[in-house]
Amino acid sequence: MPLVLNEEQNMLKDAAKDFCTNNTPITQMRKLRDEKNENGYDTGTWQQMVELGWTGITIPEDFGGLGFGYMGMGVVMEECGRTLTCSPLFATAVVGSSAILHGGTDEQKGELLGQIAGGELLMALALEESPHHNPYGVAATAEKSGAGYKVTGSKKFVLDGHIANKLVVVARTSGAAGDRDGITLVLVDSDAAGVSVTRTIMADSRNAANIEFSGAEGVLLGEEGKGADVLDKVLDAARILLAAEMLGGAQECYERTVEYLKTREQFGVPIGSFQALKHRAAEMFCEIELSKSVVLEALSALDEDSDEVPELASLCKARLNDTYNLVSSEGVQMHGGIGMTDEYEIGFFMKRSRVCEHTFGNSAFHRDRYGVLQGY
Amino acid sequence: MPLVLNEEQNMLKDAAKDFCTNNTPITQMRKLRDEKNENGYDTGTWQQMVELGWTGITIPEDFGGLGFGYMGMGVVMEECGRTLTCSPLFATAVVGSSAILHGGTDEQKGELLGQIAGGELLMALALEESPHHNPYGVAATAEKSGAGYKVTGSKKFVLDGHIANKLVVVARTSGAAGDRDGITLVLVDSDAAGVSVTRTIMADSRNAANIEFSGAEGVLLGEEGKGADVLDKVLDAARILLAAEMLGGAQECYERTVEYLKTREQFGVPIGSFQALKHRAAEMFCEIELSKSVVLEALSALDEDSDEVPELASLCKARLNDTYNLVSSEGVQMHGGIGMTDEYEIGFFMKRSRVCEHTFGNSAFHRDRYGVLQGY
Amino acid sequence: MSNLDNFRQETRAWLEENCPASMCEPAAEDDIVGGGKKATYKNPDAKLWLDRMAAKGWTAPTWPKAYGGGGLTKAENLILQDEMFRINARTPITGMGFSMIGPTLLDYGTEEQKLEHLPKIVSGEIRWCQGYSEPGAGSDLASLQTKCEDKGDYFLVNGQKIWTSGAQYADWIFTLVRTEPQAPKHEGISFVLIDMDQPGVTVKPIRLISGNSPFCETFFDDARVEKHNLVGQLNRGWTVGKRLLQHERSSISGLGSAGRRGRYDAMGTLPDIAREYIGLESGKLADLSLRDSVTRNTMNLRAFNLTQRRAMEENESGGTPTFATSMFKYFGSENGKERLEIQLKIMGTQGLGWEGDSFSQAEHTLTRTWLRSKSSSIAGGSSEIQLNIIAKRVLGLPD
Amino acid sequence: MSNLDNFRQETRAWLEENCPASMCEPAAEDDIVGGGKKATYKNPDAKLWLDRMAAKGWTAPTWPKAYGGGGLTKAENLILQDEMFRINARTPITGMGFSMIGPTLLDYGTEEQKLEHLPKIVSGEIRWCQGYSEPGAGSDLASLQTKCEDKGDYFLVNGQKIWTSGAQYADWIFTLVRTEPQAPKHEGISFVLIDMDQPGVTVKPIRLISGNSPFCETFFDDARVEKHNLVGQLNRGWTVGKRLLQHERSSISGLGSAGRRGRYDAMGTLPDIAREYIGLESGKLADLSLRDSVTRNTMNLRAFNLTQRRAMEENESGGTPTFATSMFKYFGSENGKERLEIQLKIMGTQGLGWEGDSFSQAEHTLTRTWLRSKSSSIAGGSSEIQLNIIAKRVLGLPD
Repeated sequence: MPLVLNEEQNMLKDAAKDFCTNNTPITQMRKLRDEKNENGYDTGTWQQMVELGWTGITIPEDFGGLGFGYMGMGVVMEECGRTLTCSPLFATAVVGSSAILHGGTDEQKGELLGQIAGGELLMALALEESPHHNPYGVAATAEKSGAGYKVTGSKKFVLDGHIANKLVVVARTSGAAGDRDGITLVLVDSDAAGVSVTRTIMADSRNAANIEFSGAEGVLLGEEGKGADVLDKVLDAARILLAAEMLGGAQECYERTVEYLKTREQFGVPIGSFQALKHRAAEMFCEIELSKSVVLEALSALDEDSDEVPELASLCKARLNDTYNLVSSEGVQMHGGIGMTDEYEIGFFMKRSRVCEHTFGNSAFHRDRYGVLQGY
Repeated sequence: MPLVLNEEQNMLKDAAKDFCTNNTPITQMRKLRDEKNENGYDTGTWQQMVELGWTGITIPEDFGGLGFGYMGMGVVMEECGRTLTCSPLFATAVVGSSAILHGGTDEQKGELLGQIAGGELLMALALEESPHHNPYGVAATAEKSGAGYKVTGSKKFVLDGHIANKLVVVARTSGAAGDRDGITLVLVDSDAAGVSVTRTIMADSRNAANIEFSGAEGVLLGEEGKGADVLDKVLDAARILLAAEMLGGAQECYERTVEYLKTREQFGVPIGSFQALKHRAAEMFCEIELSKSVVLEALSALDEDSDEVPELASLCKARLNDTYNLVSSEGVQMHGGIGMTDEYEIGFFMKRSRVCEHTFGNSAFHRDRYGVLQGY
Repeated sequence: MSNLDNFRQETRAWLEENCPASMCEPAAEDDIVGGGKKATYKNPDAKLWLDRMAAKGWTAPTWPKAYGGGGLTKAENLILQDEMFRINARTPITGMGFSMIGPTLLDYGTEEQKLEHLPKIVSGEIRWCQGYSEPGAGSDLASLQTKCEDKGDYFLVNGQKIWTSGAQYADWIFTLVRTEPQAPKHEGISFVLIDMDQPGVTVKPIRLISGNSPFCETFFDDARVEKHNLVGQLNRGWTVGKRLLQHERSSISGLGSAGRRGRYDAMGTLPDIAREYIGLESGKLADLSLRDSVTRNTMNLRAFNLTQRRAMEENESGGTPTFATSMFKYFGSENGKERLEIQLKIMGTQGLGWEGDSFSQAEHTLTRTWLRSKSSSIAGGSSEIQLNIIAKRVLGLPD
Repeated sequence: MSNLDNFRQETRAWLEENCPASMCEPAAEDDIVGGGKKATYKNPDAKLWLDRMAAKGWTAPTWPKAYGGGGLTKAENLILQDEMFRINARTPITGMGFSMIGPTLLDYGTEEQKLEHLPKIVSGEIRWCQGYSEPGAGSDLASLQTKCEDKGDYFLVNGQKIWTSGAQYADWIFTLVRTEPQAPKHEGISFVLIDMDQPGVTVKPIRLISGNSPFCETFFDDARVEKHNLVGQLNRGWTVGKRLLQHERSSISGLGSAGRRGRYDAMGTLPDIAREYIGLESGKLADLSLRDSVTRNTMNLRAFNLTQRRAMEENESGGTPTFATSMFKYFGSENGKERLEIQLKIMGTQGLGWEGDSFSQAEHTLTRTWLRSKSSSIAGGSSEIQLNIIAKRVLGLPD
């Protein structure tokens, strides 16, 4: 699997960098936060992203997308990570579209993927029921009802749950919480009866929702009882693409910190001349370089639909969790007092890093999973 | 519990320091190693230790000891740790005597403790059966036979096993490996029939033995099936006193390293002027200071026979494992090439630290135990 | 019965009679009393409790009675703290008056200064804040530029301080200022006390990443300082300032009486929180990787607390403490930061809430406490500065 | 069929015909061939294999044929390595001739020097060692003092080198020496090649903590050097020497072909060893704390290997590699040291044996490998030096 970008991917990356730098600098996120924007993202910016084709990057051309693959989406996510861009891109055009792609019937694909690519449909994955990622731990139930299913249960931390038009609900048609078998994915309109959404704002100023389902009706996505097969693929794609965003954030945070070390003077010299800080900066450099490699490898694997996707997703997410955590904590510490102020942007990376860390598996979850996948 | 030494203990410490510096410097250990000394210790030195009363420090005056308590023994062990002194003191006068004290009948105490204090009896604890400390994991069996017990099984890593006159064998009269109940301590003469001892030299040039028992006869120490009650007490004393030795080793290794940082010049300045090394040295200083406190607290608790002994033993051993490991690894690294040579003594601390680490519980064992004792 | 036993009985009786019941309940963040002219008391018992304790001098138990203090010996004070702890009595008032400027004036103040300032600290009448750091003088504090000119009868101060903790609530500020611009940087600094109730002093709160504003920028624009408010000698303020920093570090690292209770224990200890959010399986925390982090941090904290006790005992037994305040500042803040990070991992997404009803009050507090904890290794001399100090002063490593 | 496919077929056929079966078995430590005049071969197949490979120039596959090398392209060499790996063929010979002085002569040597020295490296006739460090010049290599005087026709060398790896087996030594004592320290150094087979050169092995003696002290007492054995310009040897250090670091960090197999895998991978000594419970290593260490280290190693591959791909695709050899040296040796420490924890007391029958041969090897691994972050530029280089050269942080 190639570990370097091709020309097309490099062009996409440059375009994404331009767009994010000019259209979604961190000041946009601050503005959305301070204005308590009801969507949590800027609809104008989102429209521009749709026009750039970002919503269709991973969607095959047959279904109205660009068929650019996950590597293409990865470079866009990375640039969005650098500017902490708030948009429905991840929840809709990575998580949502991959759920339809892997679980949908031809008819569902034909109908929904085009809507996603066209920016008309926003989606969200309603999975978690506890504060910790636990894909097979769902207790929410789905009961057959006519042509569809009725869903009942409480979901937490549904990213973009308050703006999504359609929800992919992970529910259970048989078995008990913890079983891989018996999980069923149900597609529920968010305005259906029996759906109650409470918006929640996280420390990174992004959105998540708590959603109560009480007999809400929806349609099957994939096979009854075999939802985990689809779910695992969706989650691995989500983990890898989120890691790509985190890589962008970690790099930006790190570069800002190194720059600060060169310019901030104390004791008559730039603080970057102090060896203890130099060594810590150099160690972070190594972590980031290793992180770049695992993200590239995992994106390649996704595009090749390789058997190694699950282990690479865990390798990737665990590493980016730890690297982003380290780099953003050191970023604040090395900036000193100014790093503690809300006025300065460096602290935003720390907040974002921790929310990312707890999205779709923290490092302990992924190290455990990696070990299991490797047979130990 | 007091965290400072009283005058008597301070005097003992000064005397021990003098003795070890003059009589058992590290060159003695090297000599014993290079000459492949058959005992693994110097019998003349041992006789002097006996004359100084060290063998009787923890033995009550009624039984021919000094009744100086564990705090007293701790300061001696600490000084022995500084010079990596090889002697039967730990296996005999800490582990062995505490087994007799906690498990022995009045008759056994009367007979054996005096012999230990007088330096006539060398002892060893035959416990482990695997490469990892596992006190309740014994599978060796003890069967009642006349007035005594016949012991069968394989023991590993018996400290001083090849020189001991009497062995405290941890065996099982009922239950299965892993059960706390059913463990029985049997006192077996090392020259009894059915005892086969193979000396083993460890990386730190100290002794351990593999011992095969095939129906070897011995007498009961403590109650049948309740040996774990005595064993736990013996092990906690052993852990804490070994930690005292480790504290001495860690301090000596650390002080030599700091001294080297002050004198070794590179790039025209002492290497101790490089901030990265300074910070690492300062971090080690903190670890050592914390280590001093836990060792003192644990020794006090032993002397007071406090309920907190088990948790303090684990606190103590886990911390000293980690601190000695850190300080000795950094010691070698900071000494650079010369630290890698056998001619230089700094590497001996690294070897000793790892053997100590695996004696009576590594850090994972003790952190787990601490958590269990605290109810989580 | 010994005098101390007597003292314990009397103290116990007095506390039982005088400590209002509501003052024995756990204090929320906004229950902490800092005093001063701008103080408000949401619970009137808090004011009552303060006044009663202040009347006995027990807000500053070991300060001499001559300056309003309790005049207690160390041993008596330990008993008082014990007895307060026994009934969970709140500390009636805290702040930099008690932990920093008070002890510094006791060391370096003139009799006149002690008589003027200490009793008002004891009574809670005046609240103090600290004017040390400047935008260009953080870790390198001695490069401070706030100008203090001798105008004959008085001084005139111009410049800017930053990280003036609680300046928006304070009445007076103790500051380091430059009185001799030409001198080497450590030798032209003086330590002066400034009344903030004058037009030349402006305070602007700084919003932190935690959303709180515990710190301010404080601007001096021709602020006037009477000459008797110079502490120590002119141009020799660095000595006074450094001593005060030691008091500050003791306080941050929990070496003072605050150390008796954890600083971040709003939700209980780490094992408590883990039991609640992770649960037990066969008597062990169900997530064994997190359990390992919890035991490590908790065991380090215990070793740290034992070391604080050892430091106190070594002091009392007359031996020289062989280790410095810097160690407590360094290890205490790093251990505390680690504790909050582990807490986040334990609580998962529930520990990362910002707004909304999906989080309990305690959970909201945790998110912000976690963010605030990051300042503990920056403020009061960063961890890097503490390690420098240990390397130089304790280990004697060369510059 | 492409030329490369052709090459693969031919290579596979040749290897199958020419590689002795015993050369496809795992090599013990003393099976590794270093060549030179003093070489002995406990297995005659090893000599046969060396001679056959050398005859094709495949002991140095990418060196030009003119100097005895294989003249292969990078792509062809990858195929050769692949095919050797496929049948587990041993590398026929390794050493500093191949990894260090050879590449350096290719960069900086005169045509005459290349023709004289390279073919003898390829054939295994001459074994080389490195004379860089001195007792007073470790990390600060440029402070070296070994004196090299111009005697008209020749140079005379006096001084002492340390950490001359394998000097007891070597025939020639490449050294950095001081030719101009008055010049600034980097500007008076020259790079010379010294024939060790002369009375003026004495070698004394150094015993290490591992009990092995892979390194020596090498003393020069009026050692004679012909002038044509100066590499590069007089007093400009630092440039040559630094380039060679890069080759050394690549080699230590496993960036070269050695990276294809782990360096410490005598007993298998970490998970393999853990399965053996700890065992599985419900499919997971039974000690969950150790399991966590194993997954961390193993995952880091995988990320590291991917990064090595990325570096190669970036090189091949013409992009500038944005990260330095120093990173590989640093991370590779730290990860390797950590791996050995975890291995010790896994094996418990069984991993700490020194003498006696209670330990298997593999266990004895582990103890010593663990100790030897400590030199990986010291030799060839310590980890500290690598971090300095990254900070300066890659990050551009100021001195």
